[in-house]
Formats: sequence, structure tokens, C-alpha cells
Amino acid sequence: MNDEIILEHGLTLDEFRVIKEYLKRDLTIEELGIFSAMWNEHCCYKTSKKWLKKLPTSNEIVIQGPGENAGIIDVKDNDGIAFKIESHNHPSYIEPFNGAATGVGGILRDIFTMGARPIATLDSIRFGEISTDKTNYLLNGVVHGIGHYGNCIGIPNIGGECEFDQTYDYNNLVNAMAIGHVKNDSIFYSKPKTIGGLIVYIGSKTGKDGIHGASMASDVFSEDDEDEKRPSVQVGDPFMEKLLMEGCLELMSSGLIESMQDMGAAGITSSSVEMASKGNVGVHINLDKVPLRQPLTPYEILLSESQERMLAVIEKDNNEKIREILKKWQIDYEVIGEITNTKRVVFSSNEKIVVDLPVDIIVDDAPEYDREFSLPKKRNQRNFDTSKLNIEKMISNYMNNLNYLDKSWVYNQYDSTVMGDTIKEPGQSAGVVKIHNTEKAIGASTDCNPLYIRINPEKGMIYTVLEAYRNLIASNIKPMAITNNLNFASPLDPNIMGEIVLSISGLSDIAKKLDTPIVSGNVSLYNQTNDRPIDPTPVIGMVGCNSNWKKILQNKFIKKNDELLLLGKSLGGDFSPYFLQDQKIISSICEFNELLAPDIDLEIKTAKFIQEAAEKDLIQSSNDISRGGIFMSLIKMTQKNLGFSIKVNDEKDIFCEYNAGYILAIDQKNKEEVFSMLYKDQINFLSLGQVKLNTFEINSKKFNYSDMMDMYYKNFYKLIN
Amino acid sequence: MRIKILIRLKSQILEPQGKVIEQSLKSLGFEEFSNIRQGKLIEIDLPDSLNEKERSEKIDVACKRLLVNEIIEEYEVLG
Amino acid sequence: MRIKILIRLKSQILEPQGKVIEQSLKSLGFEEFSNIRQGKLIEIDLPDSLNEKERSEKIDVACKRLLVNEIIEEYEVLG
Amino acid sequence: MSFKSAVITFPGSNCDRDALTYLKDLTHGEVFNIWHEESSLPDVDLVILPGGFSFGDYLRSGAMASKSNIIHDVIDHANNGRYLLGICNGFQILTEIGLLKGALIQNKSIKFLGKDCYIKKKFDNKFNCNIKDSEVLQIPVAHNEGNFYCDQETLNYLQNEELIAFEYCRGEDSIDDGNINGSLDNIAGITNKNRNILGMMPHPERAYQDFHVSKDGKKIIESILS
Ligand SMILES: Nc1ncnc2c1ncn2[C@@H]1O[C@H](COP(=O)(O)OP(=O)(O)O)[C@@H](O)[C@H]1O
Ligand SMILES: [Mg+2]
Repeated sequence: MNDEIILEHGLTLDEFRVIKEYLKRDLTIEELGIFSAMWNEHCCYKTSKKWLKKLPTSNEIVIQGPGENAGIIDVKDNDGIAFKIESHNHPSYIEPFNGAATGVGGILRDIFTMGARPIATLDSIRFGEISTDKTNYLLNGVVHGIGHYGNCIGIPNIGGECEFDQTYDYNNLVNAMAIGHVKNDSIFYSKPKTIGGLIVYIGSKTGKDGIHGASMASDVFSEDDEDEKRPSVQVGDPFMEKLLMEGCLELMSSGLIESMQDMGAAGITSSSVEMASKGNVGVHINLDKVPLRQPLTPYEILLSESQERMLAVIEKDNNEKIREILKKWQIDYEVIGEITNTKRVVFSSNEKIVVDLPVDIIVDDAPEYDREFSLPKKRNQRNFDTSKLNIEKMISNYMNNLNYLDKSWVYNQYDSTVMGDTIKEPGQSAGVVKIHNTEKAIGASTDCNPLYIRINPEKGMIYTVLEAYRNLIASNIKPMAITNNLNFASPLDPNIMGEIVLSISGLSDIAKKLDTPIVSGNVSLYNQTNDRPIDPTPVIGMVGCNSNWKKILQNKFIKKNDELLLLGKSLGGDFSPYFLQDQKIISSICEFNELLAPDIDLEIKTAKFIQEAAEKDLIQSSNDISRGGIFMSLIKMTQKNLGFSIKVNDEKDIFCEYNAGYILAIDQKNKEEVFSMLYKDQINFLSLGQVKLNTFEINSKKFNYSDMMDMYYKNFYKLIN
Repeated sequence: MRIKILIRLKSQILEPQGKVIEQSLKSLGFEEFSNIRQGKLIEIDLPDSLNEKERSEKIDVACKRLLVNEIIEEYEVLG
Repeated sequence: MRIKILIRLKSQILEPQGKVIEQSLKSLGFEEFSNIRQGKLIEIDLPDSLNEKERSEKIDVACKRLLVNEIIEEYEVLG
Repeated sequence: MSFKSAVITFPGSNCDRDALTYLKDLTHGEVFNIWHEESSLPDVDLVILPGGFSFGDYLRSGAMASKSNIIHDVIDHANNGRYLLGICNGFQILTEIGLLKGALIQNKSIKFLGKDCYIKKKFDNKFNCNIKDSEVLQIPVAHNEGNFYCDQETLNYLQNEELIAFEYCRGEDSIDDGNINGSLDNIAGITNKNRNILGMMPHPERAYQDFHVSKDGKKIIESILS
């Protein structure tokens, strides 16, 4: 093996030396391919592992934490919720439609591999400055791809995020999350049980798709090598995935298979190695048996990332019955190997053994790095001159910024009502679906505040989690657990490594305080093009439940004359990063003040109050306050000609960010009771005003209701065209 | 004059439609039809004033810039 | 042999995709491109053992039975 | 005598479960789920062809499903004067079979459209007889090809024979004219001449439960049962 080949496979020479010393022989090219895939950041988390271990991953509701295809939490009565988020950043930059589509396909397989039926998806997508044609092309392709795949399979999209910032000009982010429902006594794991069990291949035929995709995902790619190093792109076939999903769920409920693993990144290699490692067994696979779409070398079969494929382990006796079931769904099915007791991964082709490696070295001896990191510098405290801002100007700044506008251009391309159980569609603070045939509602939200995290990764991460928390609370969903997708630039840069370390630490902190463990996740590093790193973007997906869907709160105004209450504590003009950035007071990251300490106690106390009041049916509707402050929160609450009239002391404050911020709409007849609850809990609040028909009034200044609605609902369309 | 651009996925790229159409045709009794792939047809009017060379250059540029995604597609110009 | 079937929407039907492509091309400076319409290309292998007449008959039947919806589409066979 | 109904599942159907639940909840009668390869239908009053992406909607939406084994019996069922309802992909399948006139082409926005739309009834039939003329129904749509097209002669026929069941209209918070997909004459749903077959793009089965945004979808089944 020459150095060049080794490096091309994304391994360092040191890493290679470790392998060779262990094996005491040279490697076959296929074996090198396996290490390339398995020792890649994407599969073995060599940079982040040390830090990820610090995350809280269990409590009494966690059935399955990180380590399986998806995490699972217990929502009582034998109902479990499986969920996970995953990134498809680089593939979506290269080929936005297919890259995003296969991202959705992959995360759905993670869910149904565990025996869970997917019941919802969310997507968190970020793009560069919209003024470039490239961004427009990426936005269109990505949204089309996500919609195409999810719509076709028929899983409702219930929410997500869509943000624009020049930091993503050359590295857009596409994170897809899926949620599934499983009966807790019927969960499937990837761990095989029987020595001599047959390894079977289920799904699409294998082709040249995405070979080297996994190593590519961790390479810093430079702008101009787009054409040369471009690996062949993965194309998704959602129709096939629908058949595969139905077929697999039928197989699992028939009790004919003992374990299952999807072929994700690094295809058959990683799925079979993981199987062997989980079961502490060996695998022997005959590559000649793998169903192929076109002639492929053993090397290519091992590394192909063709989509819509599964690996399962079955008892010999069930072979024919399984074949029969899958025939109905017209899915390829082949016995390709068996489980051995050798603790080795063996692949053969043409009567020759091409790979023969101990599982240990691939998995347990995978490199783990403790990379150097630096801490952010102390910030000076300053006051900013906001005297030039008036209310019209502030409204206009937000209403001409894509990040504040209604995103229906995006989510109207998604089917959000299929399956008939959607309670809250995208466009509200959290998406909510009912578990079919039960009274339970499951809610979820994805969030990230990259600017906060840039200023202070640890506190910023806490703010991010608290935003998701508020999104769920505003719907009266009890937050239960978290999945996370750590999108960062190159960890070889100590500053960026510092962002990784500190934001994981912040995540760990807040997850403990809220008792919302991290049950699954994904790491995407090297989101960087030349010397342009992305802002730290650790996206979290938070999931929760309310056992009675009738108690779910809407975010929209329900009727006129309801009283509007403001809860929470303003961060104030000098300490609201998005306010300062988007009102164009600050343009450089170094000018921001240190973030104020998040008031976690207030968050928890306020959340308790809202839950209690909602359970007593004392709240008509509620919305959280985030980017854009009270002002944007109120706009999102308007519907069907219902507007508002409010009075505030400080007009700038309504555009600022908040700790524990919520707007509640309360029926006048419940005012007394709500107030007394608030006094009792010692929660500060303010009566802001009332819900009013066709009115948009701030401190007696009237704005035209339909003009405001037009701006909020239509400007996104205008700005991207 | 009206020209036709035929756009197809490169042969190594998965084309899910063709296979399903093929199966459907087979079940209708069209056994001899095989290796079916679906692609795109784009038809465009170009002024006759352009000479052959200008025309083919313009089309090539348009294909590369917008009409064809060369990462996964290839094209052929007719007419 | 491999044959191509070109399927297009009938000319009186508005074909929105083509309109969008035309606009994009115009904004990229391709002013001369007009009347753009997008259709489908279906490519099929047929056994060489069939003679010309058999082949074209089979294709016609397949088009009418499945490949083409004659309420909205028309087709042309090449090759 | 209790009302019996059936829902056909094609490979790629994804609203079959929704349609089954809808029928069970609203008809309180027996409901069958039939796989597309089966050759015969049970004796039922109503058959629903559900929404989804049958056969991936590859080639054309509904085209391949219209050649399924079960379709012969579906046609017989309709020819016997029983009710047949195609929702979304089901509507597309009905036009591909030829049981309904016209065709559904791509939305004028060339984008998938998933949101609530507003419709009202145009001409009376058994599927909408419980709905008042002025009533505006709010029902979700979710489709890429819902743009109804037919030639002028057919359109005249649909008008003269009063076969247009539903048309798109403005709702109380519409920001446009309500014709969401470019359909000819705002057509959202049509029947056959005998008025026992209805095809419609909006999904009534997603608008009938207490937690749905609207319950207007109930009215279709209520009309049939009345
Ligand atoms: N990519 C997306 N996919 C689905 N829904 C989205 C997407 N982007 C935004 N949304 C929806 O739009 C709404 C507004 O989003 P956002 O402005 O981030 O507000 P919020 O502060 O309530 O999270 C949310 O309900 C969200 O679910
Ligand atoms: Mg948010």
C-alpha cells in the first residue's frame, strides 16, 4: 500500500500503521476501503467521542439511548417514541434534490429499522445569502427533495427551521429528523442472537451510488474541485422505500426475523460490522450473492451507498416464509451470509476471501482524538446606540429579512396532514401529532441559534435548548428528550474544536437541569470551504408528549377581546444578539456583549405555570418569544382577521429577545384565576393588551392589518424570486 | 427552428421510474420491452437567423448552465 | 434495438414547467430561446428479431395502453 | 341494513389507512381493505380509491394503478350504480381508467402543494347533497398534479350535464383567488354522468376529527348516508 492510496482513503499514516501492526500483514484494497469507511468521522466519531460521553443519556423514560439506529423513550401504556436527526449536508450541496431526498430516506430507515412506524418528520435547513443564484438553486432543490421523498412515502412533515446566513454560502446544512411510534415490547435491535443465523439482504439492488460518500462527508472540499472528486451521487427511490417500510414492518410484526440494521453510510460494510460488534459475533458474507444493478467489484459492493437497503438476521427455517411476504411487496431478497462465532468480519467473492478482519480492531480500536481546543476570549461590555431606530424602521428590518418571515413557501411543499393524525402543522411553535388510536399527542421542535453559540458556545447552546423547550411548552407538550445534530467546521482548528467542546458541555448542562436526556444524534464536521468555516450550528430536536391531546394549546388567536399577557424577562437591547444584528446595529461578531446568563429557574417555573394553567383550560392560546421578540411572536399568533392592540413602555423592547418569554391569550372570564396563579407562583407578568378584530395597534399607533399580513406572508416569496 | 434536447440520467445512476414502468408493461403482456429508462425532453424554438455553429454553441451553454445537471445527467441534441 | 419515445403535452395545454425554464433562461441572457416546453423521453430496448412493422405496432399499442394519455399528450417514436 | 364500504390499497398508496379510519368512524359499518392484486371486490355500497403515490406516480400519476387487477371489479361495481369515490391519487386513477373525464396535470406553480383549500359545491349530487349551496368547506390538499384539464367540448359537457361537484373558492383568510392549482373553471371535483362516481383532489378524510383544523370532510359521507 503506498502512502498516496492510504491518504486518499482519508486515513492518516499513523492510523494505517496501527492497523498494520495489529494485523502483522499488508491490507487488501477492500480492507483499506473498510477502514476508510469505518474510521471516518461520520462512523466512529473519532473527534467528538470523548466529549459526547459527557452527555446525559438516560433516565427512567429512556428505553434506548445513543448507540442504536434511533433513541426510544417511553410514553406509557407500552407506547414508545423512536426519534433521531441526521445530516445530509455535503450531498445536498453537490446535488440538492437527491442529497436532501436521500437524507429523509436515511432517517426514516433508522426509525423503521427499530420496528417503529414513522409518524412525523421535521427538517432543519440553512442556506447562504439569498442574493446568489447558487443559494436559490440549493433552496429550491433541497426543499423539493425533502418534499418529494416524505410526501411520496406519506409521512407528515410537522415542522423545522429554514434560515439564511452568509456563513452557509458554500456549505448549506440539511438536517432531517424523524419520529416513529413503536410498541415497547416489539422493539427491534441490530444485535443478532443466533450463531448460524442467516444474514439476508432486503431492498433495492446495489449500484455505484455514492461510493466514497462516507469519506467524502468528512473531507474539507474546496470550491473548485466540485467536478473532479465528485463521487457518484445517491439517488433516492421513495416508492421503493415505501414498499421496503411496509415489507419490513410486516416482517417484524410476523416475528420471522431476529434483528435488523439499515444500510446507511458505508452501506453493507458498516451495517455488517455493526451487527457483528453489537452481538459480539462474526459475520461471513458472500458478496457474489448481493443483488446488483450493474457489474461491481467487491470493493465497490462493500462501499456502495445505494439507498433503500436493509440487512437482517433470520433463523434458517423462516427463509421461505419471509421470501413469500416480500414477494407481495416486490422487494429483492437474498441470503448473503451467516452469523459466525469467530468475531471476525469476513467477505468473500469468487471463492476468494477479500476481507478477513477481527471486529475488535475495526470498532474498538478505532481512533479517538483529544484535539487541542481553545476557549473564546472575554468580551468587553458596551452600550449600543439605537437612537436611530424607530418602530417603522424596526418593523421594516424584520419584515424584509427572510429569517423572520412566514416559511410557508417551504412547508407548503410538504404534506403535513397525511396519516390523518396531525394536530399542529408547521407554522406553529411546535409540530404535534396524535399517536394513532390513542389520546396521546407527541410534539417536536428543531432549533439552533448559531449567533448565540458563536458568541458563547456554552451559554448559546443553553439558549438553543431553552428555545426548543419553550416551543413545546407553548403547545402544552411536556419536553422529554433530545436528539442532536452537531454541525461544525473543521475540528483541526482549535477555536472550532473549542466551540464543539463547549457547546456539548452546555447541552449536557441544560439537558440535566431539564431532565431531558440526549437519546440519539449525529455529528457533521468539516463544514468548511477553504478558510470559510460555518458558524457553529448544533441543531437539537426536542420531543415531548401530552397524554391528552385535548389539552394541546394552539399558537393562534382564537377570539377577540381575549387578554394578552406577557411573561418572561427581556434580554434588553444591549444583550439581544439577533436584535443587534438584524436591526443593523452591529455587523461584526467581536462587538457583541457577552451573553447574559440564561435564567433556567425562571424558564422551569414559567413552564410549570403554563402547563398547570393549560391543564385547567385557562389559556386560549400561547406562543413563545424568540428571534424577533414580542413583535414577531404576536404576528405569528394572528389568524382569520384577529389582530391585537397592545401598550408597552419601551417600543424597542418588543423587538428584543427574551428569557422564558411567552405571550398568552386569556379569556377575560379567566383573568382573575390566572392572575392569582401567577401571583402565587411569583411570576412577573404584564398585561399587554387585547386581541382585536382587524387591528394592528402598538401604543395607539395603528398599522394596516392586511398590509402587515401581506408583508409577513408574502415577502418570503418576493425576496426569493 | 425547433430543436429537441433529450436529457437522460447517466447510465450508472439509478433511474427508479424505468424499472416500475417496465414491470407494468410486462404485466400488460409487453414481454419484449426491456431496459426502460425515463428521461426528459426539452423543446425550444431558436431563430433561423443563427447559423448551425452559433446554434449548437448556444444550446451547449444553456444545457451546461441550466438545463442539464451534469453531475447526474447527459444530453443529446436533435433536429 | 433501442427506441426513443418522445411524449409531449398537446400544444393547446399550458405546460408550466417550460414557462419557468424559459424565464430562467431569459434571465441568464438566453433571449433567443422561445416557446420552450418540457416533455418526457422514454427509451426502450426491443429485440432485433422483430421487423419494422411489428415493432412499430407494438410500440403504438404500448403507448396507447399505458405510456401516453391521449387526452393530454401526443407522442413521436424515434430510432 | 348496514352500510358497507371498501378501500383499495395499491403499492404506494399512503392515505389508505386514513380512508379506512374515515369510513369506520363515519359509516359505523363494515369496512374492507382490498389489495390491488385481488381479483374481486366484496359486495359493498362504496369503494374509495385513496390518495398517495401509487406505483410512485412514476410515468404519470395514477397511470399504472389504473391497470391493476382489481380495477375490472371496480368498474363493475360502478357500472352497477354503486358509489365510487377517488380522492387525490384516486381521482387521478379514475381519470386514467376513463371513468371520469379529463386529466390532472401538474400544478401551475410546478410545486407540490400541501395546505388547506376552500371549496364549495357547484352542482348537486349524492356526494354533496347535505351541503348548502353557499357553504364554503375548508379541506386540506396535498398534491403535485391536481390541475384539472379537459378540452372545451368536454368542459361544456361537464357544465351542461351538471357534473361538476366541487369548485375551489376563496376562504375567509385566502390571500389569492382560491384556485390553488390552476384547474380549469376552478374544478376541484367531478362526477360521471350517472353521478355515482366522484373524483376530488381535496382530502375529506383529513378533515373530520375533533383535532383536525376543520370537520367539513364529514359532509361527504353524511351526504352519501342521507
Ligand atoms: N424547513 C422547514 N420545514 C418545516 N417547517 C418549517 C421549516 N422552516 C420553518 N418551518 C415552520 O415555520 C414556523 C416558523 O419558524 P420559525 O420562524 O423558526 O419560528 P419559531 O420561532 O416558532 O420556531 C415553525 O412552525 C416551523 O415549524
Ligand atoms: Mg425556532
